[in-house]
Amino acid sequence: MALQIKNGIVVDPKNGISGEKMDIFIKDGKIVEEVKKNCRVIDATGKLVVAGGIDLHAHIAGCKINTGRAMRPEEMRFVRRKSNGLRAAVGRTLLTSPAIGYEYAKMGYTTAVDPATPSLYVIHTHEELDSIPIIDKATLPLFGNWHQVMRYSADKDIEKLKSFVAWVLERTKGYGVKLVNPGGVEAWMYGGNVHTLDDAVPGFGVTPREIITSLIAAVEELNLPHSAHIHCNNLGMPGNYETTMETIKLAKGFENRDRQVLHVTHVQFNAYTGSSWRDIGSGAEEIAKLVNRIESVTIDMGQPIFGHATTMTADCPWQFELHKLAKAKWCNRDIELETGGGIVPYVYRAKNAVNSVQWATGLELGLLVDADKIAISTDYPNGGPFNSYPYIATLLMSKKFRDEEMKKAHPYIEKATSLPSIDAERTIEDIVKMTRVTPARVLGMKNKGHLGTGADGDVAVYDINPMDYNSSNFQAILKALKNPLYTIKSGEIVVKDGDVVSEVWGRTYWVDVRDKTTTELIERDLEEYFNYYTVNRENYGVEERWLQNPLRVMAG
Amino acid sequence: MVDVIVITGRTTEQGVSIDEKLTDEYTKAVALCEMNEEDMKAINVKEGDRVKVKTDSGEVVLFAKKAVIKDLELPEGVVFIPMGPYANQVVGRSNGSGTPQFKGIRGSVEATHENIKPVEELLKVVK
Amino acid sequence: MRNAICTFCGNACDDIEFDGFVGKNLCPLGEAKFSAKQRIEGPVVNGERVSYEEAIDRAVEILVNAKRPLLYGFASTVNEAIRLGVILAEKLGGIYDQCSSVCHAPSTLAMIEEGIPGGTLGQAKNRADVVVFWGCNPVEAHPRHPSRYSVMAKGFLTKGRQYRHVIVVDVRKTATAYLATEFYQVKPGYDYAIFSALRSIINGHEDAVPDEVGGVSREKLKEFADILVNGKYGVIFYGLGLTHTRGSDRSVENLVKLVQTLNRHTRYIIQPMRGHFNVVGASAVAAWEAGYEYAIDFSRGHSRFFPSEFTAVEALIRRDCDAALIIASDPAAHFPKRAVERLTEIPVIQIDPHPNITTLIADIVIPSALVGIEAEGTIYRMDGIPLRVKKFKETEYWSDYEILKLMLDKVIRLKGE
Amino acid sequence: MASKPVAGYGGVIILLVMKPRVDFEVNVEAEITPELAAKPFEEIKQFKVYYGNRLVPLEELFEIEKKGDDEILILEGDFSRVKWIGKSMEKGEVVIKGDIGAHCGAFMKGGKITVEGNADDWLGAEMEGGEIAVRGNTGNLVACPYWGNLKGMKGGRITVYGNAGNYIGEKMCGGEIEIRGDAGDFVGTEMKDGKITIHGNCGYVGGDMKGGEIFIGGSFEVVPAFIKTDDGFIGDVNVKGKGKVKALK
Repeated sequence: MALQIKNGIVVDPKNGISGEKMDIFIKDGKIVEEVKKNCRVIDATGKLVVAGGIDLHAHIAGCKINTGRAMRPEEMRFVRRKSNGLRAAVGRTLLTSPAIGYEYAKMGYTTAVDPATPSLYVIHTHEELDSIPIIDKATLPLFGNWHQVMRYSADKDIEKLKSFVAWVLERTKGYGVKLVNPGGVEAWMYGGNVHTLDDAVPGFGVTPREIITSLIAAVEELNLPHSAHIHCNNLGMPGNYETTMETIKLAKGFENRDRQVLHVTHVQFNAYTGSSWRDIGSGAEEIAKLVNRIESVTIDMGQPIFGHATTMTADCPWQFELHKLAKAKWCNRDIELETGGGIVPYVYRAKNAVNSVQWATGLELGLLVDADKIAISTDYPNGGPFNSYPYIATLLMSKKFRDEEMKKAHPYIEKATSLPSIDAERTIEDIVKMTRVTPARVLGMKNKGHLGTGADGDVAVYDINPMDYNSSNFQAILKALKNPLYTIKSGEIVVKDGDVVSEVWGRTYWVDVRDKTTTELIERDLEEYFNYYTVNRENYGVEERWLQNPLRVMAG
Repeated sequence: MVDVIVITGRTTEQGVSIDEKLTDEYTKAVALCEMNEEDMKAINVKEGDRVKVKTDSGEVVLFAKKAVIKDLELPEGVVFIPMGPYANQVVGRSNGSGTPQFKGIRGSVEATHENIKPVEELLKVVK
Repeated sequence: MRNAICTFCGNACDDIEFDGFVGKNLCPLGEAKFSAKQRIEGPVVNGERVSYEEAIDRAVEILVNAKRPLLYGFASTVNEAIRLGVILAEKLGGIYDQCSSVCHAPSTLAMIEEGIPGGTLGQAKNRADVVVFWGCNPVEAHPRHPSRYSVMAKGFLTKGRQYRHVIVVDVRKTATAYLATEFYQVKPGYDYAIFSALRSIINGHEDAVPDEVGGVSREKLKEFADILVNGKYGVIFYGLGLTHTRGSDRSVENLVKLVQTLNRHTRYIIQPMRGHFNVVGASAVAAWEAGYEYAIDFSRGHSRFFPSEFTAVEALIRRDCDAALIIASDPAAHFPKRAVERLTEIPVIQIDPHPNITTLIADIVIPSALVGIEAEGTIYRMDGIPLRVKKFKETEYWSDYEILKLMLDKVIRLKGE
Repeated sequence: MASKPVAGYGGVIILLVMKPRVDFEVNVEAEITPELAAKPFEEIKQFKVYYGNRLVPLEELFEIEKKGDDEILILEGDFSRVKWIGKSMEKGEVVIKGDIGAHCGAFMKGGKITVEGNADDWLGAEMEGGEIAVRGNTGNLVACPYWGNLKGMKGGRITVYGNAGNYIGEKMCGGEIEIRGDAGDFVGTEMKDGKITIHGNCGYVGGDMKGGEIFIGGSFEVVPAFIKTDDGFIGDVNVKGKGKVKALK
C-alpha cells in the first residue's frame, strides 16, 4: 500500500528544501510525486520529516564483531525492549544482529555499511548482514595489506590492480575498497608495524604511500560509486595527526566530479598532537582546515562516547598495543596473505585526560569541518554504540549541552583542545547533511539521503519543528532524535513512537565492475597465489544467489 | 586391581565408524581399554581378555588392548578408552565449566569374566 | 564434483573429488563419511512410520508443551539450519546448546577471560617455523591437517617440513608425536602448571620453577621455552587433551596467557583443533543471533548464558529440561552416563541422517538429507573460515533446514506470535 | 512441622515458611529475599517465580505459612532445585533447612543466609557483604564472578563446614571465605585481595594471584610461579603479584 506523510516540515538539503511544509508520498518502496488513492496517511503536522539516516562506517557484521560477542558475555546481559512477535534483542554496546537492525530503526536510520571485511571470511559477513532486519547494508573488503595488492603497488601496475579489485568485489559481493593501516598489518605478522607513509613494508619494499595512491588510482579508473576508504597509519598514537594530514594530501593528485576520491574514516582516532600520552592534544583544527580546503576528501568523526566500548579493527599492531595499555583481554586473528584483525574491550572514562581529549577532538571535527564533508560516526563499536548518534547530534546542535557535558570531562581538555572555545551550533539542516546527504554522497548511493522522486522510500519523522526549536532546550532535542515518531523503510512503517512495530528485510548493495577490466590480466597470478591459500579458488568468495536480497550496482 | 587414571579420546577406528554406531564394528572400536603392558601383567590379563574399569561415576566391562610399540605409548597407571558409550559409563560431570571431564579420571582396573554389555543394555532403555 | 568439501572434521578439506560413489583426496575418516551406509528410512513416531508433516506436528506438540525443551546438536549441519534452531529455541523458551559443550567450550570460557590470539590455518602453512601440538592428535582426529596446513605444508614463506620445528606435548606418545622434532610427555592434569612454569621462565623468574613440573624437568622446560621464544612465527594447536582434563578452561586460559607473553618477544597464535566440520558455525550463528555461543537459556524470552547449568549435559543431570530435540548429533553415545539416563526419561525427538545410539531412545525420529552431499549450505572450518558445502545428489529426504523451517512456522503459529 | 520455631532463633517469631509442594519437572528460579516475608500474605502467594519458561505464583509450587512480619525466610525441605534464593539481598535472614540450589546469595549485599544442608554452584557469587554459612558441602564456583566480569567477591563472609568444589574465590577483591573441609582445584585464581582459608586439602592454588592471602591446612599444589619464603609462598610472579599462600597453623 502507498503511504502519504502529510503536512510535515521537510528538510531535504540535497533538493534545496530547508524546512517546507509539504507532503511526501511513497509507492512500491520509492518516493513518488503523488499518490491519489489507496494511500495510508500519516499526520506529521509540524514535525520534522527527513530521509532515513545512513551510517557509512559501523562494524555491524562479520567475524570481528561476532568474536567480540563471544568474548564478552558481560556485554550481552542487557535486554532491550521488544515488541511482541519480534526477536529478542540483547546487548549493551555490542548488539546481536536482530538488535542492530532494531536499534538503527529506533533512531530513524535505514542504511548502514560494514566497513571492513576480510575477504576470506566474507561469507560470514554476508550471513550476518542477512540476519540484520530492516536496514539496507553493504560491506567493504579489506585491501591495504593484501599480498597481491602490495605486489601490484610495488610494480606500479595499476591495470592489474584494477583487475584484482574488480575480481575481489565480485567474489566478495563487496561495495568498495577499504584500507586499514596499509602495510602495517603485514609488518605485524612478524611483530612490527609501519610508522610513516614512507616506511618500507618488510618483504615487499612497497610503502604505505604507494599502496594508498595505487588503490586510489585503481578505484578512480574503475569509477566505483564509493572512493577508497582509509583507516590511516599510526591510529591511536600521539602525534599521529601529521600522518593523517599527509594521507589526506595524497588525494590532491586525483579528481572526481561526483564525489571525493578519498574518504578518511574515524579521523578522531588519527587527530592527535603531542609526543606521548602526557602531552597529547587535539590536531582537529588543523585537520579541519585541510579537509575544508581539499575538495576531494571527506571524513567521518569516530566520536568516542564515555562508557563501554569494544575496539575492533584490522589494525592488529595497534590492538596489541591497546591490549598492553588497557591490560585487557585481546583477540587477534592473522588472516593468511590478506589482512588481520584484533579486538580489545575498552572503557572511555570522563575522568581520564586522554579519553577526554579524544571526546573533545571528535566534537571539534564535528563542529569545524563543513557539513557536506563530514559524517557522524562512532566507528561502532570502537568509539561506542551507534545508538548514541542522537546524543552526538545534540552535542553539536547545542552549546549549552556541550557545556554541561564538558563539566563531566577532564579539565585537561581546556589546554589540549579548542572545544571549550567553539561557540558554533549545528543547525538541523547541518545534522541532516551529516547523517543523510553526506554519507549518501560519500557512498555514491544516489537514491539515498534525500526525498526527491525516485529516492528510496526511507523516511524518518521526528517530534521537532526545524523552524521553531530552542537549542538551549537540549533535553527536548535529544528526546526527539532518540524517539522518532515514525521510521519508514521502503514505504513500510517499522517504528512508531520510538518502538519497533514491524520487521522488513533490506537489501545488500554490491558493486560489479567486471566490464571495466578483464580477469585475464591476473589469471596466472591468481593461479599461483591460490597455491598458498588454504581455500581453493573455486571455493573462494560468495555467489549472489546465496544472499537473501542482493542489489547489484554497475559502476560507471 | 590397579589404580589408574582414565583418559578417553578419539581414534581413527572410532571416527570411521561414527556414522554406523549400530554395528559390530563400532562396538569393537569403542569397547576397548588400552593399557600399558606392565599394568596388564599386574592384573594378569592378555590382549582380548575382559577388564572392568571402575570410577566414582560408574563401571564398565571392556576388552583389554595392549598399548602398542614403545614403552612411552601409555605410561603405567594410565588407561585409554575410545570416546563413546562405553567410555561414558565411567565419566562424571563437569568441574564447574559445564564441560564434563572426559580425561584424567581416577579409577581402577581389574580382570573380570563378566560379559561386554550390548549398547542397548548400557542405555537401560526404559521406554 | 571437483573441490567438494569434506563434511567430517574441522579441517573441512575443500579439494575432494567425488563422483557419487568414490572420492579422491579423502582421509580414512572422510572416506567413511562419503561411503554409502545405513540410513533412517523415514519419519517414525513411537515406532510407527508417518509422514514428515505428521512427525513434525507431533514434535512441535511436545516442544511447545515443555517447560524447558533442550535443543542440542547442530555441529554437523549448516549455518542456515543452525540459525533456525536458535530462533526455534528462543520462540520455545528452551535451551540452545551444541556439541562444543562437550569439546571446546572451555576454549570459549578461556576466550571470555583472556581473548584468543589466533589466526587462520594458512598462517601455519605460509609462515610458521614453530608448530606445537598440545594435547591433540591430528594424525588420528584430523588426518590431513599435517600435510595441508601444518607439519609438511609447503607455504609461501615457510617452504616445508625442514623449515619447521614441530613439538608435541601429550600424556602419551601419540601417532602425531612420531612427526615431531621434540616430544614432551607430561603427567595427566599438569598442563596448567607447565604453562605457568613456561611463563615464569620466559618472564625471567626461573627461580619460581621447581626442579620438576608435571613430569618434565626444569632443564627440559627451559629448553622448551627457548625453542618457543626463538621461533619467528609460531602456531600452537591444542585439543581435547586440554579441554577435557583437569583445569580445562583454566588450562586453555593459561595457554592464552603464555601466548600473550610470547607475543611480547616474537609472534605466536593459537588454534583449537575443532572436531566436527561445523562446530564453529554452531557457535558463531548463536553468537550473532543470541549473543552467546552455547548453553543459552531462553526461558525468560531472551538469551542468558550459564555454562555450568545450561550445557546439555548439565541441564540433563540437573533435570532442568523436560524434552529434547537432538539435531545432527548423538548425545546418547557421547554424554556421561547420568546425562544419558535423564535423556531416557524425557521425550526425545531426533533429526539425523543415520541411525545411531540416540535413535534407540528417541520417541520421534526424523531422517534428514546428508549435508554436503544431498544438502548445501554454509559451514565454518576450525579457524572460522566459511565454506559453502555443496549438493550433488538428489534425495527424497528433507534437509535439516526444511525440517526446522516447518517446525518453526508451526511453533510461531501455535504460540500466536 | 513447619510451625515449630527454629532452634537458634529463640525470641524471634518466625515469619515466612516455604515448602515445595510438587516434585519439580524442571528447576525453579525464585529470586526471593527476606523482604518478601514482610509483604502482605496475598502478595507473597502471588509472587511470581520462573518455573522453566512459565511464570507461576509462588503458592503453585510451595506451601507457604506466614507468621509475622519480620524479614526472615525459612525454607524447609528439598530446595536443591530452587535457584537464586537470596539474590542481591540487603538485609534480613534466610534459613534453609535442607539443600539449596545454585546462585544462592549471589550479589548479596547484607543480611545472613544459613544453609543446613548442601549448597550448589555459584554460592555467594559476586557477593559484596553479609554472611553465608553452609553446614554441608558446596558445589563449584563459590564466590566467583560471572563469566566476563572482572571482580569476584568484594566483601562479606562465607563459611562452609563441609567440602567445596572447584574454583573458589576467583578474582576476589575482598571479604573472607573459609572452607572447613577439603576444596577442589583452583583456589584464589587471579585473586586481588581478601582472605581464603581451606582447612583440608585442595588442588592448584593462587594462579595469577595479585594480592590477598590464602591459608591451607592440608596438602595443596602451588602454581610454579611463586617464590618460596620462610613461611610460605609469594606470587604470582607472572603478574608481579604480592599474594601470599601459607600453611594454616
